[in-house]
Amino acid sequence: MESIEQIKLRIEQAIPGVILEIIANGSPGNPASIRVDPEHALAVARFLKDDGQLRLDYASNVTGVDWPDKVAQQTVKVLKMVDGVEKEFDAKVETREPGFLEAVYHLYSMELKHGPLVLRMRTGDRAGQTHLPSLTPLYRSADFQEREIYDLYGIIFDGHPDLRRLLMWEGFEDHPMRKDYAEPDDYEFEPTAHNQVLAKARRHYPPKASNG
Amino acid sequence: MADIGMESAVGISAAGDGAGPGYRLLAKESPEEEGRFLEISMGPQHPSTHGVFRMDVLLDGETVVRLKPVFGYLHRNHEKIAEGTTYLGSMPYTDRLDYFNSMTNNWAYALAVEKLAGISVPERAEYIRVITAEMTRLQNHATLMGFLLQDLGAMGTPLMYAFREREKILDLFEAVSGSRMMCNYMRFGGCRVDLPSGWLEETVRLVDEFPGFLDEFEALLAENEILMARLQGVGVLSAALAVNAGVTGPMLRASGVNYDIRKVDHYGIYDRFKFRVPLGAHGDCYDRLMLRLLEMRESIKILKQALKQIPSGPVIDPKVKIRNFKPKPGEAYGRIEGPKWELGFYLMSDGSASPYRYRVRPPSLINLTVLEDLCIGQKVADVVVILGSVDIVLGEVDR
Amino acid sequence: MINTGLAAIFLWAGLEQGLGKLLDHGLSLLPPAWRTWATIVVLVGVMLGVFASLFALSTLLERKGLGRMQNRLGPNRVGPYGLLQPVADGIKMLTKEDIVPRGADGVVHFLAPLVLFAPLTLSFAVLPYGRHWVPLNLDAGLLFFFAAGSASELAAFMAGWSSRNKYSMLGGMRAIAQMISFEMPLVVASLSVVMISGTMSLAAIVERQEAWLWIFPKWNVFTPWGLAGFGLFIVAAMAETNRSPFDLPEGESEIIGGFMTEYSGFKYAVFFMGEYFGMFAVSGLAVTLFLGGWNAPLSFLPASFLWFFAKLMALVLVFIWVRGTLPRVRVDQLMNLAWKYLFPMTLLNLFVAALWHYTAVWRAPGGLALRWVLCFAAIAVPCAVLARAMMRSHKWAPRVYRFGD
Amino acid sequence: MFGKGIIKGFIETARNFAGSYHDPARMVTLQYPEEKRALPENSRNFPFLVFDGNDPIKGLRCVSCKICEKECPPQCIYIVNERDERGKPLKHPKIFDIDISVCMSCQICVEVCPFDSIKMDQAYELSATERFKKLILHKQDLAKSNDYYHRIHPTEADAVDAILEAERKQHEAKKSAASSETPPAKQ
Repeated sequence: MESIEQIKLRIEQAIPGVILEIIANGSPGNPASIRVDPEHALAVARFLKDDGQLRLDYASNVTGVDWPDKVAQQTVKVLKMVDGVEKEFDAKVETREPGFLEAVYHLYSMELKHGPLVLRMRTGDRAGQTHLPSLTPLYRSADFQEREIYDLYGIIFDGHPDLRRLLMWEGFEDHPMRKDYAEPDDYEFEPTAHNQVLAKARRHYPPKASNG
Repeated sequence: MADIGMESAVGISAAGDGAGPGYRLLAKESPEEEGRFLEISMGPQHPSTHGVFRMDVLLDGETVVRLKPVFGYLHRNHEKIAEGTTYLGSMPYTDRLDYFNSMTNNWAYALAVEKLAGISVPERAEYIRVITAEMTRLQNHATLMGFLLQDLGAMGTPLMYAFREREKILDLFEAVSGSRMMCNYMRFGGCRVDLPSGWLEETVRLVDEFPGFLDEFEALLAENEILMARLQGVGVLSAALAVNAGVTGPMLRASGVNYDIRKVDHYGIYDRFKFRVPLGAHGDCYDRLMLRLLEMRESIKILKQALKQIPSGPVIDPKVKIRNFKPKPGEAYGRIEGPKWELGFYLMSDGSASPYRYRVRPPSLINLTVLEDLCIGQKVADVVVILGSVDIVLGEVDR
Repeated sequence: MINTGLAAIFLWAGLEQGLGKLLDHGLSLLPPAWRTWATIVVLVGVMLGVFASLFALSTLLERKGLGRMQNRLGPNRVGPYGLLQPVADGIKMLTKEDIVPRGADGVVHFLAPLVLFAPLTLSFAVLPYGRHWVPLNLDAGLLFFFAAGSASELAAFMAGWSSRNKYSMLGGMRAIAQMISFEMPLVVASLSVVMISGTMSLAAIVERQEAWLWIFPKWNVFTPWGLAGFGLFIVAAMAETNRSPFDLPEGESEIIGGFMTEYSGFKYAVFFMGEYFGMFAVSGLAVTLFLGGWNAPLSFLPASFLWFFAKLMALVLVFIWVRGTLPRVRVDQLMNLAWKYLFPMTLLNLFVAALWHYTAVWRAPGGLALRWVLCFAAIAVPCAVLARAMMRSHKWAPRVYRFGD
Repeated sequence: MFGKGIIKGFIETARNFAGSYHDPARMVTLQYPEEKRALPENSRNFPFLVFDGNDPIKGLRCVSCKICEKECPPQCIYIVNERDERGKPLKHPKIFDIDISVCMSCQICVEVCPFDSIKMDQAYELSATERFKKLILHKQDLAKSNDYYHRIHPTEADAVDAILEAERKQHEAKKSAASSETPPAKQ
């Protein structure tokens, strides 16, 4: 397979207006990935699938990743006018990097037996703008996996033919694989010897009032 | 390759739905056809759904008009558990994914972690991995054939023969790993313990005797007219749809696509062995069944070579830490050709002791994508056969 | 060893005749008004007892035999060698809770096992068990047998419909389609015997087979039409009694329990027993029509009803063997088998029987061999051709696989 | 020929029927509980604690470092340190519980234990009617002697003993070296 930079160049030539970014992989020997903007994702995937040299006809693994909001505290020098004189002050600034949800596609070629090319898409944020285009019209194998991402992460795939929850039941509200998911306290505990579970059980079954 | 996939996914509309994709019942929507269809819920308690799996089947007489698989009865969020525990701590959980093939599950996970952290595996450990993986393939395929015949109504005879042979393999697994099914044997950078003394000789004997069992199975089944009538032409999966739907393993090769990860990725030391990949031409249930029989014969070839070549030496890289194992930030995707199909692990490290993202590519689930396409137009008796030939394990489907 | 065996057989034959005489004598002592009723009570009691114990024996044999075929031990915990297993099963069945689904039609649900069971026991009445041992020697015994036996279709449908369960419904529908379809080849296959024997009385049919070729018997099965008829009859009988590989109405891997899904406890036991009784009944008929009934397999041995039961049990063992080996056929294939294969073949068999009958005048040396070849070819060749055509049309064939590297 | 496959099948089942009477390789069934299989040496079920000497509680090798508690994937181990009068933790467990209805026999506690004090048992007839009283094993239920360990895992136990012996010798050598070195330093 060509190098990822070459692929990126060729995609950019083929699809005008596409925004691509190569995301490096810290782990040695493992491939870097290409980030695609959601508007052009379907076109990019179609290109990768139909291109004679790539023929990435097989979407092996489709998964989501949750990146919560990053809160970083930085100390910045701030100039302030104090008594008419400009002075430098240290000030703590909280920068809040908004989180996002990511969908990762591992594309292989069964015809030419190469791969993987890792394709990523990111949502705007984790609450309101969680729409991404579905690649199911191109890759049938993404069908259940996108449903699973919708179920567990809450990414809404536009263009998916049958976007329902896959593993959790209909009517379940949260998305369990998100990093900030809190387990609901709604099931029966079997208190075991372990202190964590015992503490949980104590929370769940509060000690009865003495008058009861 | 055309996008056949989608057309058949919404192909329900051809059966008179008209509402396009969705999850509504035709019978209730069109009053003039009310009562024409019978909706039955196969599972979660059904003798042939191989676990707590449910299919919402709409029948016209005995012919399947629509089939929607329903998952999640065994969902335990394995991925979430793994993201909260150490890298090593997930290893015993991988046993419980596809509990027939814990050895290969272990290997796939170990392979992904080794890729992520750049660990090399000693020679002897690689051979042990190949031997155990191929033995896993033998017992998995044997039991699959037994279960499929059980679904066909063969009253357990082939199943019992398969179990008889599986028993011998599981005894060997217990001797090496301590447990028959939940082996938890592979470690990052090798295997947990060395083979006990005498184990290789036992294995050689088993491998020598195994073809006898295959002959017996073949005599019992391969030319049986009822079997051919029940399986040939049932659940035909075209090569184009199989590739598009990400179907892998023997099911893909039954459709005639030559794609075996042992040959494509050469993971482990598979490039040292001579073996062939059997390919089907029709993509029906019979091909899927017979391909497994042929794959077992190829596995025996691999086993014979591996048992002859296995060197002595250490079985684990001693530099790999058991505790406080913290790979550098990065991500890796490791996959192997499991007995059932491509099992992949996608790992993302943020430098801490537990993975930031731990994802199992659940091949059982993905191969079920085409279940509806295979079943529409077939009889209700074929549904269980097709499901049996897909060969799922619910521990992996629902994770 | 052989001598003692022979002696035992002769002794038994003598006893059997004596027993019959004794019974006759005992009955004749009663006042004439009571005689009929006493006969009925004795006969019904004896037959129910005999067939119930045969049922117990064959469930045990089935479980043991299947176990051995599957390299298991089979039941071996209750009593010596597990011999008391049927008793334990019976106690378990009787003490289980009887569950009736809330939406079920109570009356029909209750009646279905009875409707299955009663006609089947009726059909036992016309079977000739031994010489003069025919409980109800009707002139049209065969007709009566089929008339009584076909009531079980109604029972299966009653059970399937009244349970108000979709699986039961499917099972009931399958049962009624299957039983009606296979009734045809079953009847036509027995017609050939009626044609040759010229009687519909089952006892008379057995007596017609009491001829010997040197020491070997001349049963119907030892003629080309009889052999073919017997094979077709057994296949149809398997389907008629819902035995594997035609156990679609209760095909438990597909539709759970079929029409028996919603039955439990004693009602289920009655269904179960009815299935075995059906098997005994058709096997008994097969023995009567083709295997010479009570006649001994060698000319110097005495006739006895033991031969009848021995042949019956041998057929039951064949049923068990089939069950341990073959997978189930599909519902459309089953219908194809009945209407496109068995039915035309049984019709053809009638002609073959006629051919056999009219060539009996060929007395020339080698005539018998020629008749055999001719008649056998007349039935076997169309059978093979039709089978091959069926396989061809569906493209069913063993396959050769290619390999990739 | 039509029917050939079916007939082959019949022959096969008949062969197995006959074979089940004379071929022991075909009959793998064991008549449990009358017959029991000899477990292979590596066989594992639930963990136990090894003690040296005669006193099951005092001789425990466990120093209550809680590594196993932390590493246990299903979190079935519960350890509380013994403390002296002043509340200083001692190197001895006061409570050591394993909930075997939660334990999944993965052997990770054994692998992470630096003191070779927790090992895998082979006992498997553990069914009980009491979930909390019988299936939570306490220190005294878990403690089993080194001899027992040698009985069930002879090879492994020998290796462990050799390692412990080497460590002890090293430790003693260091101690004696230290004691032989200290006097001159005092002078």
